[in-house]
Formats: sequence, C-alpha cells, structure tokens
Amino acid sequence: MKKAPTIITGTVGMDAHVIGTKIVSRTLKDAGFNVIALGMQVSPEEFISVAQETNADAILMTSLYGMAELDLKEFNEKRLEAGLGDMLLYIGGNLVIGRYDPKEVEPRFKQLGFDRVYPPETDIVTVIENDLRKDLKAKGKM
Amino acid sequence: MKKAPTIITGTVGMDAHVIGTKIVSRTLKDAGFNVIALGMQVSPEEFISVAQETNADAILMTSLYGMAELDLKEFNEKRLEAGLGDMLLYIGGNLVIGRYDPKEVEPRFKQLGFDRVYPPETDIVTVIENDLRKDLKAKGKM
Amino acid sequence: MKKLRVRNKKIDDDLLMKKRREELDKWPTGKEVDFDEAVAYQKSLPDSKIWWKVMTKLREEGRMSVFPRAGTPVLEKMIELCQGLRDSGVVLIPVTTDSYTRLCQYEKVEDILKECEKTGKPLLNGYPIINQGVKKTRKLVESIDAAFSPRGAGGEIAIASGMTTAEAGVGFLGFGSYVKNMTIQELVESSQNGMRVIGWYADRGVILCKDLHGWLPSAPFPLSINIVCMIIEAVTAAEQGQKALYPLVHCMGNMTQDLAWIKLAPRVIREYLDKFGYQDTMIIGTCPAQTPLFPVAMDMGGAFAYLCYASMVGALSKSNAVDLRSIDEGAGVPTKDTNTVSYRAAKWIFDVVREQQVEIDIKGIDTEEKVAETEVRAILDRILDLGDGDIVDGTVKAVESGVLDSPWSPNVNVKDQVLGVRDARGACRYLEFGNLPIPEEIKEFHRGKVAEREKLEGKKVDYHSTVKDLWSLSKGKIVGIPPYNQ
Amino acid sequence: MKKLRVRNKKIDDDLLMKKRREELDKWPTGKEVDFDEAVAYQKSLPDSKIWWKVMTKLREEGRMSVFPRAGTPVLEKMIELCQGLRDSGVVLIPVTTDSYTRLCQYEKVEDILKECEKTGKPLLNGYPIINQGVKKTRKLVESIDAAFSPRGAGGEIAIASGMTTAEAGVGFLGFGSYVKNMTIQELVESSQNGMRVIGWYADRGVILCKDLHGWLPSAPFPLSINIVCMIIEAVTAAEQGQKALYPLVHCMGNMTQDLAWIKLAPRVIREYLDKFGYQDTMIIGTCPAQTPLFPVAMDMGGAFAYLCYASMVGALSKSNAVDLRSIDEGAGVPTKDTNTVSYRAAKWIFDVVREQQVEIDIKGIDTEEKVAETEVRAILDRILDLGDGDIVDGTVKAVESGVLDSPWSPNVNVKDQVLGVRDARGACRYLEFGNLPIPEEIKEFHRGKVAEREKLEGKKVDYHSTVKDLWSLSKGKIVGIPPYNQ
Ligand code: B12
Ligand code: B12
Repeated sequence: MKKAPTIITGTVGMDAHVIGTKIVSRTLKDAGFNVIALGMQVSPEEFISVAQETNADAILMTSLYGMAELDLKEFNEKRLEAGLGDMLLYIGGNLVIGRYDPKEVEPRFKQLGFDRVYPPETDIVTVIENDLRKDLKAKGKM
Repeated sequence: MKKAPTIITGTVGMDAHVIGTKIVSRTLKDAGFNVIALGMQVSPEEFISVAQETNADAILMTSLYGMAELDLKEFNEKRLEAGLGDMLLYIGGNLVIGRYDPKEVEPRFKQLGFDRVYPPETDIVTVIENDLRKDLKAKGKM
Repeated sequence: MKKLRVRNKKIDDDLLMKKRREELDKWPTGKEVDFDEAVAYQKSLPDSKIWWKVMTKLREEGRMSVFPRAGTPVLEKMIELCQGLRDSGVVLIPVTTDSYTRLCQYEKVEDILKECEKTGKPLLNGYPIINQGVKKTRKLVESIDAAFSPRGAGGEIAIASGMTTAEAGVGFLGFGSYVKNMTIQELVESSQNGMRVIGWYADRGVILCKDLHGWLPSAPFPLSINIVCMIIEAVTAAEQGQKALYPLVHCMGNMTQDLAWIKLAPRVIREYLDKFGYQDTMIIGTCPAQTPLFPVAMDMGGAFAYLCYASMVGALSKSNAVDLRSIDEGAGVPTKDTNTVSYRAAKWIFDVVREQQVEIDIKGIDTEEKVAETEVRAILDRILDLGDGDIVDGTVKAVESGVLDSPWSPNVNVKDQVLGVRDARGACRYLEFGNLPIPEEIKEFHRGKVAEREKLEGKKVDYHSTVKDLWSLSKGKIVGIPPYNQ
Repeated sequence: MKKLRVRNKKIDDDLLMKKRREELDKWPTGKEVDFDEAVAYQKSLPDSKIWWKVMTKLREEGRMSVFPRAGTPVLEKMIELCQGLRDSGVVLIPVTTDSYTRLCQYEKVEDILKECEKTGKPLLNGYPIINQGVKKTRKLVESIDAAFSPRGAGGEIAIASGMTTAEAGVGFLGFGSYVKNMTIQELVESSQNGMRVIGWYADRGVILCKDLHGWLPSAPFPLSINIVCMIIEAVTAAEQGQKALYPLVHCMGNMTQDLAWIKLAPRVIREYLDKFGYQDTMIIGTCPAQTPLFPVAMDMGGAFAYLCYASMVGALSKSNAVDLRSIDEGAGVPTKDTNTVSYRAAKWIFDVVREQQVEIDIKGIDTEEKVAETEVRAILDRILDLGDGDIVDGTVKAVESGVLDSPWSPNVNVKDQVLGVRDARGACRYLEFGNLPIPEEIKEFHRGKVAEREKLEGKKVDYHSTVKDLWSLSKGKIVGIPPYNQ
C-alpha cells in the first residue's frame, strides 16, 4: 500500500473563519490522510512554500469572507513557477461577497487554477469519498 | 344645494366577504351620501334593477373572492340595455385569484364597464374625497 | 335543576338512507358512492390518513403540524400543491372547496372546471370536490401520506374518498359568515333533522373527526361568544354521534389572551360534553388559528412574522397543530412555492420550540381565563334558561334576541349589535355589549380597559377605532402607543 | 479578603495625546480629526444619535430596535443601505468595517475602494471607515436619524464622525475569534497600556457606549465562559472611563436557557462592577444576539423563523434591542432589500409583542440561571485567586492555563480543550470541560443531561455530535427526536 497522501488545509488571505477548515482537517485525518493544518489566515505564499517543503498532493483551501478572488490574484502563476502544477487544488466556502450562484463563480476559480470549486456548506465527507480519492487516484497519488 | 347623490353598495356574485362593503356603506353615509346597502351576494341583475328603481348615481361594488370576472360577464351589456350608461361604476377588492398586479387587471375591468378599479385594501375615505366627488361633479350629479 | 338535553328528532334508518341517496343524486358523481364499500375503504386506511389518530400521535410525541388552507381546481395541480405541503412537514391537509361548490352550483362549476383543465388556469378559488367525485379524489388522497379534511363542502363524496373529518352539529361558521338570509331556526333544522351520517359511520367503527369553529369573530373581539358556540357545536355534534373533536382557537394577537383562550376552550368544552352525557366523545387536541387580517402582499416580512407569532403561540401552548395561512394570504390564493416557504417557517418554530417542551406561564393569563370563563358561563346559563334546559331551543331564542351575537355578520337575521376593540395592550375588549348577558362587573372590567386606551391615545374609542383595529396585526401595530420619536 | 483591583498603568496626558496622534497618522484621513472640535461635534449631536440615550429611551418607552449588521464600501450605497434600515424601524445602526481595515491594511483598501467606486461593485466586505475619513463619514451620520456604532475598527475617526460607541477594556472578541498568534499578555497590554481615549471624552462630558461581547461561543456552548469574559470586559472598560455598557447575550436557541442568560448577564455584571467600585458605570439594557449558524440561502422560511424566534426572545425578555442578522446571513453580505424585509419581520414582533409588555415565566429558567451563575462565580473566583485579587493578572494566567477556554478558536495560544453539545431538549451542555474549574456537582448535571440525549438518540454523544449541532438551528432541528413517522 502506498503511503497516505499529504493534504494542506487552511483559510486564505485575511479570512478568520476557522471552524470549517478545522472540521475539514479533522475529517481528513480521520479518513487516513496526512494533514498539514495551517489554520486561518494563510497567505498564498505560505501555502506554496509549505507545499514545496512537504511535497503535498493537494491543498483544500477555505474562504468564507468573500474576498478570495482578491487574495488569490497571483496565486496560480506563483504555484506554477514553484513547479506545483501537478498538485490538486480545491476551494470551498462563501467565495464571493453577497448571495451568488455557484455555477457562475466556479469558472472564475477554475481560471485561478482550482480543480474543484465548492458551494457554501458542502459536506466534506462526501467530497472526500466522491471527489478527492478519485482525483488522487487519477493522478497516481493513491 | 342639490340633493345627496344615491350610491348602491354590495358584493357581487357569490362573494360572502361583507366587512368591506359594510365599511364602505357606513363611510359613504357619514360623508352625506344617500346609501342603498345591498350587503353581500348581490347578483348583477339585482344591482341593475335596484339602480333603475332608485335612479342611482353610482354603484360601488366589492369583490374579494377572486371570481368577479366570472360574475360580471354580461353585466355591462345588461346595464347599457337598462339605460344606465351614465351611472358611475367603481369596483374594489381582490379582483382575481392569486397574487396580481393591479395595473394588469384594471383594463380588464374597464372593459367590463367600470369607470374606476381599485386594488386590495384601498382606503375608502381617500376614494370618496379624491375620486367620487370629482366624478359625480363632472357628471353634474353633485 | 333543569334537565340538560339536546333537541333532536332522530330520523329512522330507512329515511336516513333515502336522504343520503337524495343528497348524492344532486350530481352524477354521487353514484360513485357505495355506502358499505365506503366503510370498508375507510377501515383500510393507514393511521397516517386518519385525522384523529394523526392529531393524537402528534400530541403524544410532543410535535405539531401546520393545518393550512389549500384548494385549486385541477386534480394534478392539487396533488402537486398537497405534495408541496407534505414536503414542508404538513401532515394535516385541507381540501378547500370553491365558493360555487359550497353553494351547490355544480352545473356552473362543471363548465368552469372544463375551462380550467383546458387553459390550465385556476379559475375556481378551490377544489370542486363534488364535480371531481370519488375516483379522482381518492387519487388525491392516495397520492400523499397525510390525513385529509374537506373544507366547506364534500359530504359523503369526501368520506368515500378517504377523507377523515366531517361536519355534524349546529354549524355557526356558515350561519354567521357565509349566508345572507338563513334564520337560526333554519340552521338548526337543517343540521338537526339531518342525516346522522357521522353516527352511522361511527356505529360501523369509522370515527370521523371535526374541528369546532364556533361563530367566526371576523374582527378583534373577545372570544367568549365563539367559545359558547363551540360548546353548542360540540354538544350537538356529539348527539349526532361524532366521537372526536378539537377546538380551533381563534387567536387575536394578544399573547396573554391567546394563551388563556387556548387553555380555556378545551376545558369548558369537555365540561359541557360531560354534563350533557357525552363522556365518550374525545377532545383530541387544540389548534390555534390565525384569524385577523393578514399583512398585504408587499409586506412579506410582516407576513412571516405574523405566521411565526401564531406558530410560537401554538408551540408554547403545546397544541397539536396551528391553523396557518401563507404569506400570500393578504394577496390571494397561495401558490405551491409560497405555501412551501411559509410552512417551512412554521415547521422551524415547531421543530425548534415545540420540541423543547417549554412550560410557560404569563402574568395575566389567569385573569383573562377567568373573565372569558365567566362570560361563557353567563351566556350559556342564559341559553339553557331560554331553552328550559334544551340547548338547541335555547340557541334559537338566544340568536333571535341577541343573547348570542357577533359583529360584521353578512346574515340579515343576526342582530349585529356588538363590537370589539383592542385595549392599551392589544387585548380584545367589548366596546358594545348589545344584548349579551354579561355580568355587570365584567362589563366594568372591559370599560376600564377601554378607558386605559383612551387615556393612552388621548382620544375617544369608537366605531372608527374598531375599523382601524381590523388592521392592527396586518399593519404590525397592536398597541396604541404613538410611533417612535413622535 | 483580597483587595479586588484592575491592573492599569495610567499613562500621563502628554503621552496620551502623542499616542492618539500617532494612531491617527497611520493614514492621511487622520488629519481630519481635531480633538476639541470632535468633542464639540459630539456635544452638538441630538439625543437620537447618542447610542446610550437611544437605548435608554427604548427601554423607558417599552420598545425595541433591531441592532443589525451592515457595511458596504461606497458611501452613497452605504447611506442607502442605512436609510433602508432606518425605514424598517432600526434606530441603532452599525457600521461594519471590512476585513482589511480591521487589519490596518489601508493602502490595499485604497486601491480596492477606487475600484469599487469605478465599477460600482462592493469588492470589500464592509465600510472602510479609516480610508473614508471624517468628512465623508459625517455625511453618513448626518444623513440618517439614528445612532451609529463602528464595528471592528474606527477609533477616533469614528468618534469625530459622530458615532457614539467605542471600545475600551480587554476585548475577547478579537482575541478569541479574529487573530491567530496574539497572546493573552499581548491583548492585555495593548488594551490596557492603551490610550484611555474613552475616559478622555468622558471627562469632557461625552459618554461613548459599548456592547459587551465576551468570548464568542462560536458553537452551541454554555454561556458561562462568555459571561465571565463580559464581566472582565466591563470592569476593565469601566476602569478606562467607560460610563455606559450593555451585554450582548448570545442566544443559542433553547428558550429556557436564552431567557435565563438574558436575566443573569446584566445582574452579575452589575454586581461585579459595583464590587470593583464602578457604581457610576451604567448598564443601559440588554441585547440578545443571534449566534449559531444561519439557515442557508435557499431556506428562506427557516431564516425568517430563526430571526422571528430571536426577536420573540428579545421581546419577551423586554430587551431594548436584538442583534439580528438578515435572511441572507447564510449566503453573504445582505442587500438593502433583504435587510428591509428581514427587519420588517423583526419590527412586527417588536411592535406587536414587546409593546404588550408580556410578563413571562418559564419552568426551568431558575435552574438554568443557577447553573450558569454557579459556573460564572466558580471561574471568576479562580481568576481572582490566580491574580491575587487583580482581575487582569488573573485573566492572563487563566487563559494560559485553560481556566478560561472556549472551543473552535483560531488563536494558537488558546487551549481549545472544551466542547459543547445540545441535550435532549436542545439546551447547551459541556461535553468536554477541559481545565475549567467547574464544581463537580455541576459537571454531574451536564453529564446527566448529555446522557438523556444519548438515551433518546440511542447513540453516544461525541465530537461528531458537536459538529452536527453547529447546524441545529440552521436546519431547524434542535432536539434529538427522530423525524415524524420514522
Ligand atoms: C462564525 C462566523 C464568524 C466568526 C468566525 C469565528 C471563527 N474564527 O471561525 C466571526 C464573528 C469572527 C466572523 C467574522 C466575520 N465574518 Co463571519 N460568519 C460566521 C458565520 C455565522 C458562520 C461561519 C461558520 O463557522 N460556519 C460553519 C463552518 C463549519 O462551515 P464552513 O466554514 O462553511 O465549512 C463547511 C463547508 O463549507 C466545508 N468546507 C469548508 N472549507 C472547505 C474547503 C473545501 C475544499 C471543501 C471541499 C469543503 C470545505 O466543510 C465544512 C463542514 O461542512 C457565517 C454565517 C453563517 N453561515 O451563518 C458568517 C459569514 C461567513 N461571515 C461573514 C463576514 C462578512 C464576516 C466579517 C467580514 C464581518 C462580520 N460580519 O463580522 C468578519 C470577517 C472576519 C475575517 N477577517 O474573516 C459573511 C461572509 C459574506 C460573504 N462571503 O459574502 C457571512 C456569510 C455572514 C454574512 N452574511 O455576513 N464571522
Ligand atoms: C375575513 C375573510 C373571510 C371570511 C369573510 C367573513 C365575512 N362574511 O365577511 C370568511 C371566513 C367567510 C371567508 C371565506 C372565504 N374566503 Co376569505 N378572507 C377573509 C380575509 C381574512 C379578510 C377579508 C376582510 O374582511 N378584509 C377587511 C375588509 C375591511 O377589507 P376589504 O373587504 O378589502 O375592504 C376595504 C377596501 O378594499 C375598500 N373597499 C372594499 N370594497 C370596495 C369597493 C370600492 C369601489 C372601493 C373604492 C373600495 C372598496 O374598503 C374597505 C376598507 O378599507 C381575507 C384575507 C386577508 N385580507 O387577510 C380572505 C380572502 C379575501 N378570502 C379568500 C377566499 C379564497 C375565501 C374562500 C373562497 C375560501 C376560504 N379561504 O375560506 C371563502 C369564500 C366565501 C365566499 N363565498 O365569498 C381569499 C381571496 C383570494 C383571491 N381573491 O385570490 C383571501 C384573500 C384569502 C386567501 N388568500 O385565500 N373569508
């Protein structure tokens, strides 16, 4: 059996909403992943440098405060520069300010490099079972 | 001074919502009109025959139960036949079934012969002061 | 003491069967009713479709359901509407009939119904149960896992279709609010010399339930008259064989009074049922009702608040259900969507508050209960005096003389000499007592409360106050204190 | 007995003035503040703009206001948003600042603000009060006849602009919920060796009010920790010269607990203010707050019900205001329209129920009050022990040792060893006590209540129950009984 994939979690930018990422982290751990929980207010640069150091397989990013797009403006460029093009990127939370249609917002975040974009209150257990394992397997990381 | 104009009130068809027309009647009386209050469930024919008998100057009809158009299908024809073309015709209440835009419904009732068509919960005092007196004066009835 | 009794000429069985068929023969769908098959069908229904059992289960489990209003002419749309209700947690489903059906104008209905089916437009303001008949209506009942109640009409078509409520007894709702020329004598005759159909079913083990409505207080008005009428309805229904009843308690928006009346109504109804010898007639719960005018369509916030208030009163009084309108009530017949969102709000309150089993007490409930009870007893005593112990004879004489009276009635045979207004705290008081036999000290109590409002508002309380009070809940302003900063 | 005291090195006046200017010099708009002119401006404000006077007037007249959340970056839109609030009866208006402003990233804000003004899009999640400055913000304050409160940031820009609340004392909200690395020692230093600006204004007759927030219980969790922290906030704020305070009481949705806590909080805060010698600091009311997660955007009915529940609790507890979210809370920053319809619902409840002056009692309130009070006293006693009578020293040691602790904190310097869950009736209980000095018999009480839920649900209560409970109100299911008919 391969060793457990390494997943980084945390809220990006100045977002202080930590409860979601805490639950995500614990659920991942309980599901057998190797989790590096950065907690809240993680800068894009920190995500990238920790990913390099730990050779991470995925980042499950959280943002609830509505300003994720501003925080992530240059993120994708930098992570490609850092040679992390193969790493899985998910984001979940309340991704823009105000009431929104997730279908409209999804392409904007895909543009920013994310493989999957989740609407508010997504059940993390389902995501792990239906998406994360599949995607990791597809990339040969599991 | 001319004698007080005669006004007929009542709910049309099978409508049992009597409170509105009771208030309309009393308010008209208090304002000095000669009121013939027919109460609820007055047939179009009864409105017409009472109007002929009393030489009425106006009918202030009420309908809340949403089926006024069905009740009034042949009303205008009959009242014109009865020689009541000069009589003022107002209607108020909830004129169709379900939530509606009064602006869309107004022309349909004007088609049925009504001079004025009022949305739900219209204040009757304002109607008397702003519309009824003016219209009656214009017709030389006051 | 006078012997308490209920005048009732029991018709014999042959005549009963003849009359039932006569009634059904008024429209071709009546042929779809086979009496014995109807009994068998009723007996085959699961508990979740039997009104009195659903109510009892709710109470036992400490839960509640909305008791809504719903009716639209086309069957498929009606099923959709009711499924929407069920999805929002409603397990007590009404089938509101249209106004023409209520007045037996079936030919007219038939034409319009065809038009509805052709155009897809709901041109009738309810479900025309007689014209739809048994087969179609069974489809409705069988489609949804809930108990059904016909509202306003239905008779044996409804019973044979599997609905599990039915009307018996002297019904004040129709008399007081729907008809123009009927006399109280006529009401009594029509409901008494009637068919005893409910008893016929009960004898065969089919218990049809009934909500007591009383004389609808169309405006903010003390509830004592209404409760007296619920007692009359209960006793006369029990006499005809009805075995399961519950009061719809008309809530006027003053929390103290609303809770007091919800306590009082089932207690005095039980007492009089027992006094008249109907110990075996069950009172299976209470159902507060939203009675005064609803906020207009534009005021969605107010509409939600009003229905949450009523839900809350239901939850705090541990009622089994609440008779709730939708946020579209002020506008017109609700759609599936407005029903859903409205009853979802109620369900939130029920699931969160009712299930906490809060035991509440409010200062003043005792006084309100005592005042209403004193009024109820005084009026009933006079009725039984007038009837020399016979509650039906007494009722006839009481309505004729204004000893029983209610405001704003469309019926020309009603005295209509009474009026109610709100006091300084929004409670309903008598402004005009008419001929009601209310004890002098209670009258003084009402006058004192009205005087408090006059002092607060700095002006006389009169007919115009009564009219203004029609809109007090609808406008979200129940108490007379002037607006903020003025 | 130990001498009770509050550690505080009072800085001298020259230094105070220097520090105030330094703070303001962080951004060019600071120049718009002239201290004496600010005092004069504050003194020229009408009573309707002075927070503590508005609160007091509401209480005296037996009314309430919503205390909402509102912030959008562009001034004209902000005025519109606030006017919408005023139109729905709100007389206490918050100015929620954006996240970057809260973290003093003014340069970043400036760029985004320009972008907002160019595109008309609200790219910031609040009103950037520092970048907007005094002149513009005065325009906001002067446009609307209500009292204003800066939320999260503002300092003397807010005061000079005519807002009438300000923060003093040891603030647990930021420490417990907004920051990642601050130590409790740093918190105390920053808030204590601080500027005494509030006292400076008070000396000149300008009373700035403050709501006590306590340590935010981010999840269903007993309120005792929060109340302890409100006491610490109150005493330390009073020490710095704050003369008007009121508790925001975090309501968790169990009506008995919510009402008990609303009674308890102002009483014990008053008691400790007096004990510490701050008799002249007023407690001008209470303001229940909606704390747990809000129903999602799709569940509009649930959202309305939740805010009506909170409004009802406010009305029944005779609070002066309720800290309410809009029906869009679960979705994102509310628009003018969703604010209006939400607060219209609240106003309906306030005007109808609050003005009835209902005096309510609920069985079990006494127990809940007693339990919470015992916990509060036990924890505070330990804090004062640890500080040898000094509440500030004690607080530092208490947080460091987990004697003061709260779940789900983002702050790495918090122990985070405690957890709460709901019991069989939806009341909040401790699941994990961590190092809280709660008396054994009270622990037993909690364990017993948790066991009742385990029995009802037929399964162990654990971390997963806690996570599920985050959504109990949001999903409208507070009690563990299984769904109907299952
Ligand atoms: C609690 C809360 C706070 C607390 C946070 C405490 C803390 N440190 O965590 C405090 C009070 C500090 C706070 C502050 C603010 N908040 Co706030 N807050 C909330 C609230 C009430 C709940 C958020 C929460 O904890 N949810 C519970 C967790 C468990 O859910 P979750 O994070 O969504 O995570 C779940 C899923 O999304 C998923 N998930 C999470 N991440 C990921 C990632 C991936 C990849 C996947 C697959 C899944 C996944 O798993 C979790 C479990 O199911 C919401 C409103 C609401 N929902 O009721 C507003 C809300 C999020 N806050 C908001 C705002 C604006 C703010 C403030 C700017 C101003 C304010 N209103 O006070 C500040 C910002 C502070 C900052 N710098 O970030 C807005 C965001 C608006 C927007 N996006 O348009 C909201 C929606 C409220 C509102 N309508 O105004 N807030
Ligand atoms: C009380 C009431 C009843 C009582 C009526 C008692 C009685 N005899 O009066 C009862 C219970 C009997 C009843 C029955 C029914 N009702 Co009903 N009822 C209401 C309710 C709650 C209030 C109506 C009322 O009295 N308003 C107060 C009076 C004073 O207002 P008003 O009549 O509008 O009059 C004012 C103004 O409009 C104006 N005005 C009136 N007439 C005129 C005329 C002119 C020319 C002018 C200028 C002004 C004017 O002056 C008045 C003073 O300001 C409304 C819902 C609501 N609004 O909350 C439903 C409502 C009117 N009823 C409705 C329906 C469908 C029914 C029923 C078919 C079924 C049912 N739901 O029970 C039956 C029909 C019976 C029948 N044959 O008519 C619908 C109508 C729907 C529609 N049009 O789409 C409503 C809107 C409720 C709903 N949403 O379902 N109802």
